[in-house]
Amino acid sequence: MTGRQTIIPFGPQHPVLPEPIHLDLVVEDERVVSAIPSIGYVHRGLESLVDRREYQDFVFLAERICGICSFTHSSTFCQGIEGLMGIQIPQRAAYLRTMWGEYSRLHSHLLWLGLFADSLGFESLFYQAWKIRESILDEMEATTGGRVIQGVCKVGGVRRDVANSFLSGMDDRLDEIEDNMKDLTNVFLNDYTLKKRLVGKGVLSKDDAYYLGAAGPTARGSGLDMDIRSTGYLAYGDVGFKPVVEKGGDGYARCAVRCRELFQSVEIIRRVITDMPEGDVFTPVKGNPDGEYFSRSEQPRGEVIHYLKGNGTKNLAQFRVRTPTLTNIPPLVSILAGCELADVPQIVLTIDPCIGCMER
Amino acid sequence: MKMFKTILKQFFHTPATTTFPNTPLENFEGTRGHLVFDPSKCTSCMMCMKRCPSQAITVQRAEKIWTLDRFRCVMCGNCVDVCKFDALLMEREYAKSATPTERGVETYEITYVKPERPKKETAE
Amino acid sequence: MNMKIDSVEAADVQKIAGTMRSGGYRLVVMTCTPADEGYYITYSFEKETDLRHYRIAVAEGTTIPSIGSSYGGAFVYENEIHDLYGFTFEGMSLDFGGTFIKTSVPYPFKKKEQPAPTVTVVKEAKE
Amino acid sequence: MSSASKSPWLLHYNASSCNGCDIEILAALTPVYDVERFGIINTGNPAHADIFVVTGGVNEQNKAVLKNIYDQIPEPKVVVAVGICASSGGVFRECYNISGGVDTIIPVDVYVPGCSVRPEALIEGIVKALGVLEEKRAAMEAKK
Amino acid sequence: MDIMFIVGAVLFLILAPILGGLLTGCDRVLTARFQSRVGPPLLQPFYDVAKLWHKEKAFSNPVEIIFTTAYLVLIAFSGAMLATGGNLLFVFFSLALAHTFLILAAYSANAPYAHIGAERELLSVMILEPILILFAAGCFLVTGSFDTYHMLIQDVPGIIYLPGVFIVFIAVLTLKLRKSPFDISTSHHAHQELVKGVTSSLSGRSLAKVEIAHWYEMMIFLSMILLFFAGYPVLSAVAIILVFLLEIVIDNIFPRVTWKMTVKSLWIVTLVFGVGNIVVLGILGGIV
Amino acid sequence: MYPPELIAILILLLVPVSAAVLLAVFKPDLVRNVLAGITSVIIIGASVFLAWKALIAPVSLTLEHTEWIGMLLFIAEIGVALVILGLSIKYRKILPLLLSVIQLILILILEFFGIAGPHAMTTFTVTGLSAVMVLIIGIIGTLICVYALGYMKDYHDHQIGVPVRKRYFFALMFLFLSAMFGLVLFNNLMWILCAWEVTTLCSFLLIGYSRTPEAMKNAFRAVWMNLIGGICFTLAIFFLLRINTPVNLLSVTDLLAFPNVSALTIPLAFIAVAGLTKAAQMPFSTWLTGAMVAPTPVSALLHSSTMVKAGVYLLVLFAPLFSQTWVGIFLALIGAFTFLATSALAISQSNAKKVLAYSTIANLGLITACAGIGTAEAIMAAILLIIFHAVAKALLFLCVGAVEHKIGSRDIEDMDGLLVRLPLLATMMVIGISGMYLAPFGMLISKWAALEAFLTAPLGYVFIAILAFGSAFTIFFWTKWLGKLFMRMNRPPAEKIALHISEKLSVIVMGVLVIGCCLGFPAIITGVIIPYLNGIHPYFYLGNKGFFYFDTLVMLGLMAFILLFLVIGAFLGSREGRTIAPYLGGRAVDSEGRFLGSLGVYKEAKTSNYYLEEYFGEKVLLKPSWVISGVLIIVMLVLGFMGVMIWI
Repeated sequence: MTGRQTIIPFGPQHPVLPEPIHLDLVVEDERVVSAIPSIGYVHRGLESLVDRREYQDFVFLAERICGICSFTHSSTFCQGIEGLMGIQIPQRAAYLRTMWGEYSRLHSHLLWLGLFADSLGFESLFYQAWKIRESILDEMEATTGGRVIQGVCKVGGVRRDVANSFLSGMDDRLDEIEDNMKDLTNVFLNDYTLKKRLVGKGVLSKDDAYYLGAAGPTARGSGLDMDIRSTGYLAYGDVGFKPVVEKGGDGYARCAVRCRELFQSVEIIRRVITDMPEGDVFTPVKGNPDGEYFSRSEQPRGEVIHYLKGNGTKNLAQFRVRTPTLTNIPPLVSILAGCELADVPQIVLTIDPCIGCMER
Repeated sequence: MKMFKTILKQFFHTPATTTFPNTPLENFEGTRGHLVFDPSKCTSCMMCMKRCPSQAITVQRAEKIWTLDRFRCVMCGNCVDVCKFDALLMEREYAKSATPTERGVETYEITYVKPERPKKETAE
Repeated sequence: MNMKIDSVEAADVQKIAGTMRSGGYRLVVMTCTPADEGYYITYSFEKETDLRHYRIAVAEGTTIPSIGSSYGGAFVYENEIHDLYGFTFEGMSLDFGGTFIKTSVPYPFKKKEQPAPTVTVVKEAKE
Repeated sequence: MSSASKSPWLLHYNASSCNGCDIEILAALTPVYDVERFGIINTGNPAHADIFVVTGGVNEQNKAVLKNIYDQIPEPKVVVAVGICASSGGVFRECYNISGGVDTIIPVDVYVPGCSVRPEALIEGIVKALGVLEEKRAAMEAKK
Repeated sequence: MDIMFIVGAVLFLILAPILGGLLTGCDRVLTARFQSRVGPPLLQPFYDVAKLWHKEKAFSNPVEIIFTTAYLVLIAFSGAMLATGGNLLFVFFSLALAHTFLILAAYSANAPYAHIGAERELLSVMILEPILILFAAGCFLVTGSFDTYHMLIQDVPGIIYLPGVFIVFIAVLTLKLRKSPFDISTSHHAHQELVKGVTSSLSGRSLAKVEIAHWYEMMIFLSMILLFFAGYPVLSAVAIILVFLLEIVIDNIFPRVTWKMTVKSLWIVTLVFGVGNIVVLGILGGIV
Repeated sequence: MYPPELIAILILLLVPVSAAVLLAVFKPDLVRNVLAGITSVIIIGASVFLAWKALIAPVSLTLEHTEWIGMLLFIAEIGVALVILGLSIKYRKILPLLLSVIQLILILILEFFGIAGPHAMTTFTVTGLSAVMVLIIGIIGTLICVYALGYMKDYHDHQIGVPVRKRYFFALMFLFLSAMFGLVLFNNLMWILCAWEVTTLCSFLLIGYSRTPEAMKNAFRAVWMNLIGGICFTLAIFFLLRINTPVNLLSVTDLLAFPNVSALTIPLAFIAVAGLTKAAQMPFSTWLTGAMVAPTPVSALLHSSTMVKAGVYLLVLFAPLFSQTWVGIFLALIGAFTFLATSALAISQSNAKKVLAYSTIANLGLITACAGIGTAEAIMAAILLIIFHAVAKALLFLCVGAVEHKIGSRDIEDMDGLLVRLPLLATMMVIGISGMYLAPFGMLISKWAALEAFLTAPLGYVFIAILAFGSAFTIFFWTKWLGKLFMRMNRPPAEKIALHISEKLSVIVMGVLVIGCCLGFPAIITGVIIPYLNGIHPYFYLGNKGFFYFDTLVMLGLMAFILLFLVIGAFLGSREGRTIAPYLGGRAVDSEGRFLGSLGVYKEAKTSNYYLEEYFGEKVLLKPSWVISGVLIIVMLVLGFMGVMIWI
C-alpha cells in the first residue's frame, strides 16, 4: 500500500554521516523500500586546477582530495608523474611511502571501525577505536609533521627522511598498538550482539560485487581476491603481500576484512622497517611530463586511479580521479534495498564511504 | 559482552585525556604548525608567492611588503622548501583562531638589506 | 601496467562491454578527456592482471549508448561524464538527470571558445 | 560564566571539506582530547545545537543546506568556521564549484585556521566561541 | 489522606529532580571513565537544563509546549503518587498517559525523524505495558492490594515472591533509562539513525522539560526497586546502587539493537520470567 | 389503567416499528426528518423514564393473553427466515440457504412439537442490566439515527451509482431499534430469539445496502455466521425444554434462579456460542470486519454500540450461571483470546472503520471474558465496559463517517493534521480515542475493574497475562491514530463543507456523553451496577476496593483536573516564539511540504505510521486464531455436554 510509506531524507546533515551524502529513504514500517543516493555536496572541482598549478605543487592539492586517504592520493599522484616521466624513485623512498601508506590504512581502518561502532550505537567501542588511532596519528605526526594531511610526498621521492633510530623504536610501539587492536577486534568479531546486528545484513554476492564494480574491502568481503597491492608497486612486491579475503559478503565480512587488514598492515610496516634500505629519499626531477598515464594504487577503501595527461608544460593537461567510493556506490544501492532502517547507517558505512574522495 | 573486559580496564586506568588547554600540548619535532617569516632575510625573490599552492603569500617587491593570510595557508611548507634564504620557518605551535574583527592579513615590511657585495679578493 | 589503448567506434561500445562482461572482465573506470578534436572516452576493463583500455572519439554533444545493461555500476561514470562534459548517455540504469554532481557552472569541463575550463570568479575575501 | 557557556552543544556540518577537519573534530571528542570536559556534546541535530561548526568552503548544493540548518538553530547561536576552506575557500578557492568561505552564506563568529585543523586549535577556537555565545546571550536577555 | 503522604509527595517532587540530575551526572562521569575519558563535571546535567531553559522559544508546532508540559506534570504526578504509597496500577496508567503526551509532542512536529522516534517510543511503551501490569498483579497477589503502601509494610521482602518479575524489571529498566542496547527511540548520546528520535524536534524549554521529566522517571523506576526490598533499607539502597551501576555497564558493553530485537528479547523475558512468576504465584494461590 | 412502566415499554417497542412503517411510506426528506426527529425524542424520553424507574426498583411486568404476541412474533420469525431463504436463493448462496432451512425447521418443530412448559411467566423484566441497554439503545441508537439523516445525504453524494433507497434504509434502522428493545425487555427466551433473528435480518439487509458485489458477499457472510448463532440459540431452547422441572426455564428470571446449574451446562454452552457469534468473537469475527462496507451509521448502530452488544448482553445476563461452570471458563478464554488477537490485528489496519471494528471485537472479547468468569466483580467490569464502549465507539464511528465525507477517505493515513483541518470533528475524535484507552477515561477504569476481577478468578493469572499483552497492543494502535490527528499540516486545508446539523448535533451530544460518563462513573457504579449485582449476589459489597478506593477517586479527580488545566492552557497559553521548519537532514521544504530528493525529483516529506504487517497482518494472524478459538469452542461444547462444574 503506497499510503503507508514514510519518506525520510537521510542527510546531507546527519549525525551518522561525518560527510554529506543524501539518501532518499522510502520506508514501510522500518523496512527500506528504496534508497537512492544523491551526491555532489562536496564537489569542489579540484581537477580543474591542474592548469594553474605546477605539477610539483599540485601534489599538495591532490593530497587534499581527501583528508583520510590523503597520503595515498599524494603518492598515487606522484607515482603517476613519475610514470609519465619515467623516474625511478630511490628504494628508501619507496619503502617509506609503503610504510606511510600502511600507517594511513591503519588510521583509516581504525577511524572506520570507530564510526562503524558508533553507527551501531556502541559509543564505548567508538572511543576505544579512536583512542588507538591517536597513537597511529602520533607516529604519523612524528615522522611526517602532519596528523592527517602529511604533505610528505614529492615527485621523485619523499620530502623527509626518518631517522633509523626512530624506526627501531617504532617496533615496540607497534607491539603495544597491536595488543590494543587485538582487544578491539576481538569485540568486533566475537561480540554476540554485534554479530547479531551484522551477520547477514547487507549481503553482496560475489558476482554482484564483481560486476557492479565493488573495490577494496567491500569487494574482498564478498570473496573477491582484488587488491592492487598484489601487483607489487612500491615495496609491496618485497613484503610478500597476500590480500585478506572473507567470503560472507555481509556487513560482518566487510568488518572482518578491515579488522584483519589492521594486523596485516602492522606486519607490512614491521617488514618495511626491518628491510629499510639506506640511501637517498629523493631523486631530482627535471623536465615536464608528457603523455597519458593511469596511476593505480590501493587506498584503505580500495583501488584508486589517477588518470594524468601531460602536454609537455609545467601544468598537466588533464587530471581525473576515480576513487573507490565512487565505484562502491552501485553495490551500496543494491544492498540497501530491503534492509531495516536501523541498519541503514551501518550498511552505508560498510562500504566505508569517503565522499570527499568521491567528489573531488 | 566482550566489551566488558575492555571497559573494566579503562575504568581502573587513568584516562587518556590530556589536560589541554590548562597545559599546552607538546608537539613533535617537525610538526608543521604555523609559518614564521623573518623580514630581515627576505630578498623578495617571489618564489614563495609563486609556489604557494593556496596563494596565501603575496610579495610586493616594490613596496617591500610581504603579506600572509593565515586563513588561506595550508601549512604545507612548500615555501620553506623553496626559500633559498631561510626567511621562512615552520613553527610547531598551531595558529590561533580569530573573530571577524581580529582576522586580517599579516603584513611585514621587509627589512632585508642587500649586503654589500664583498670585494672580489680572488679577482686580484 | 598496460597503457595500450585500442580505438573503437562509439556505436560498438555496447557490444564490447557485452563481450567483456561475458569474458569475465570487470569495469575499472570510464575516463573522459578532451582531445584535439572532440573528446575521448576511455573504457578500462580488467580481469585479474589483464587491463584493457578501449577508447572512443566523440564530438561534442553526441549521444553515447550506455553500457549499463552489461555493467550495472557504470551509471556513476556515465552520470558524472554527463554532468561534467555534457554528453548524453542513452539507457543508463539509474539516470540522475544532471543532478549527480551539481555544479554551479553547467558542464565545467566542456571545451569553451577559450580552451581553459570555466572558473567562477571568486570574490576576494575581505581583507 | 553562565549556563550557556557551560553546556555548548555542537552541530557539525561538512560544507565541502576534504574530511581532514571533520575527522579532527571527531578526534576532539575522543578520549585524548575529550571535549565533553567542557560540557560539549556533538548533537547532530540543529534544534539542540548552540555552536554550528562548519568545515569546508561553500559550494552550490550546500548553500541551501547551510542556510536551512542555520535557521533551525535556536538563538543564541554561534558559527565557527573550521579550517581554511571554511574561512576563505582555502586551496579550493579558485575551483569552479567553490564560492568562498562560509561567511558568504551565514555570519561567522569565529574562524579557526589550519589545514587540517589540529584538535587543540579547534578547542581553542571553541573556547573563543563560548565568549561570543555568552555575549549573544547577554544581548538576548537585555533585549527582553 | 495522611499528612505524611502529602509531605512525602512534596518531598518527592522537590528531591527527585535533584537526585535524578545528580545521578545522570554520575552516569555521565562513570560512562566517560569506562571510555577512558575524564568526562563532564558532575553538575553538567543541571548546566544543560539551565542553558536549554534560557534558549530562544522555537518550536516546530506550538502544541508541543503544552504536550511537553503535560508530560512533565504527569510524570511528576505519578512519582508523587508512588511516593505517597498510592495505587501502583494507577501510577502505571498515569505514566502511560504521560508518555502518550511525549509521543504526541513528537508526532505533532510532522518531521520524519521525530515521527519514527514517536513510533519507536510507542513501541517501547507497548513493550513495557505487560510487565508493568504483571508487576502490579504480582503485588496484588502478594498483598491483596495494588497499593504500594501495603507492599512496603510487608514483613518478607517482595523479591522472595517476585524474583522473576524483578529480573524482567531490570531488563526493561534499560529500555526505560534509554540505555544501550534498548535505546531505540532516543538516547542521551547522539543517537544515530534517528538523530535524536522522539526529542529531535524539541528545543529550548520543551527539551528542558523532557529532560527533567526523564530525571523524575528515572527516580520513579529506581524507587520501584524499593518495593522488592521493602523493610530492608540498607539492602534496598545497595540494590538500587547495584542496579544503577549494572545499567551503566550494560550501556557500555552493548551496541544498540533494532526495535524488532528489542521487542522480541524483552517480551521473551517477560513471558518466561514475568508470566512464569505470576502463574506460579497464582497456582500457589497467592499469598493472601 | 396500565402502569407507566408498561406504557413506556410499549412505546419503546411499538413507536419505532410504527415509525419504520411510516418512513417506508413517505418519501420527502422533510417528512422523514420531522418524523425521525419526533420519534427520537419520544424514544429518548421513554427510555430515560423506563431506566429511571428500573433503577429505583427492578421492573417486572406480567401481561395476560400473551399468546397472540407469541403468535405474532412467531410469524415474524418465520418471515425473517423466509426472507433470508429467498435472498439466498436469489443470490445462489448455499451456506445461508442450508442454515436458514435448518433454522426454519427447528423453529417449526419448536412451535408445534415443543413441550410447552407451565405458562406462568413474567412478560417484561427491566433490571439494572437491561436498563443500561435500554439507555444505550434509546439514546445512542436514536442519536445515530438522527446522525444518519444528514449522513445519508452526503453518502449518496459521494457514492455515485448506489441506488438511493433512503426509505428502506431508515425503515430498517427503526425496525432494528424495536427489535433491540424487545431483545433486552422480553423475559421469554422464545421471544428473545425472535428479536434476535430480526436483528440478524436488519444487519444483513443493511450491510448489503449498496448492493455492490463486495457488500453482498459480506452481507451473506454476516448472515450465515449469525444464523449459526440463531441455530445454537434454538438448540439451547430445545435442551432447556428437555430438562424436567416444574418451573418454566424459558423464562429468564426463572432460569437465573434455577438452583441446579449442573443440569444447564449444555444449553449454557449453546447460548455461549450464540452470544459469541453475535458478538463476533473469534472465529466468527470476520463478519463484523466485513460489515464495515455498510454506511457508517449502520456500523455505528448495529456493529459497535447495540447489536453486537446483544451478544454480550445475553452472556452477561447468564454470567452468574457461567461462573459456576467450566463452560464459563472456556467462554472467558475465548473472549480473552479474542481480545488479544484482534487487538493485535487492529495494529495492522489503516482503514479507520476496520480499526474500530477490530477494537470493537476486542472489547467485546473482554466483556465476554468477564461474563464467562461471572463473579460479581467481573459482571461489574463487563457492564462498565458495555457502557463506556458503547458511547466512545459510537462517537468514533460518527466522527469517522463525517470525516470520510469531508476528506474523502477513511484511511487513518489521510487524517494527518485533522485537528487543523476539521477542528470540531477532530476534537470529538480525540475525546473518543482518549475515552477508549487513556486514564482517567472510562474504558481504562473498566479495564482496571476487569483486572481486579481476573485477579480473584480461577485461572486468573492466565487472563492477567493475556490482558497485559492485549492492552499493550491497544495502546499501540490507538496512540498512533491519535498522533496522526495532531500532526502539523503543510497541506492545504480541506474544502469548506458545512457539517450537516444533524451530524453536528449527534456528534457533540455523543462527545458530551463520553465525558459525562467518565465523570459520572462512581455514580454509575453505585446507582446502577451495585443494585443490579445485589440482585444476584446479595452480599456483594464493593467498599474500598481497588479503583473504587476513595484515595484513588481523589487521584483520578486530580488527574482529570490536571488534564482540564492543560486543555485550558492549550487554548489560553502563549504561543509566542519562532516556528522552525521540521528537521529533514538539512533539506529545505517548500510551501507544499516537498523537498528536492535524489535524481532531481521533488518529493513530499510524508510520514506514515507503523503497521507491523509481518507480525500482526491479517494474513499472518487470522488463520491460527481461527484454529485456536475453534478448538476452544469445541472444548467448551464438550465440557458442556460433560457437565463439568467448578468446585472451588
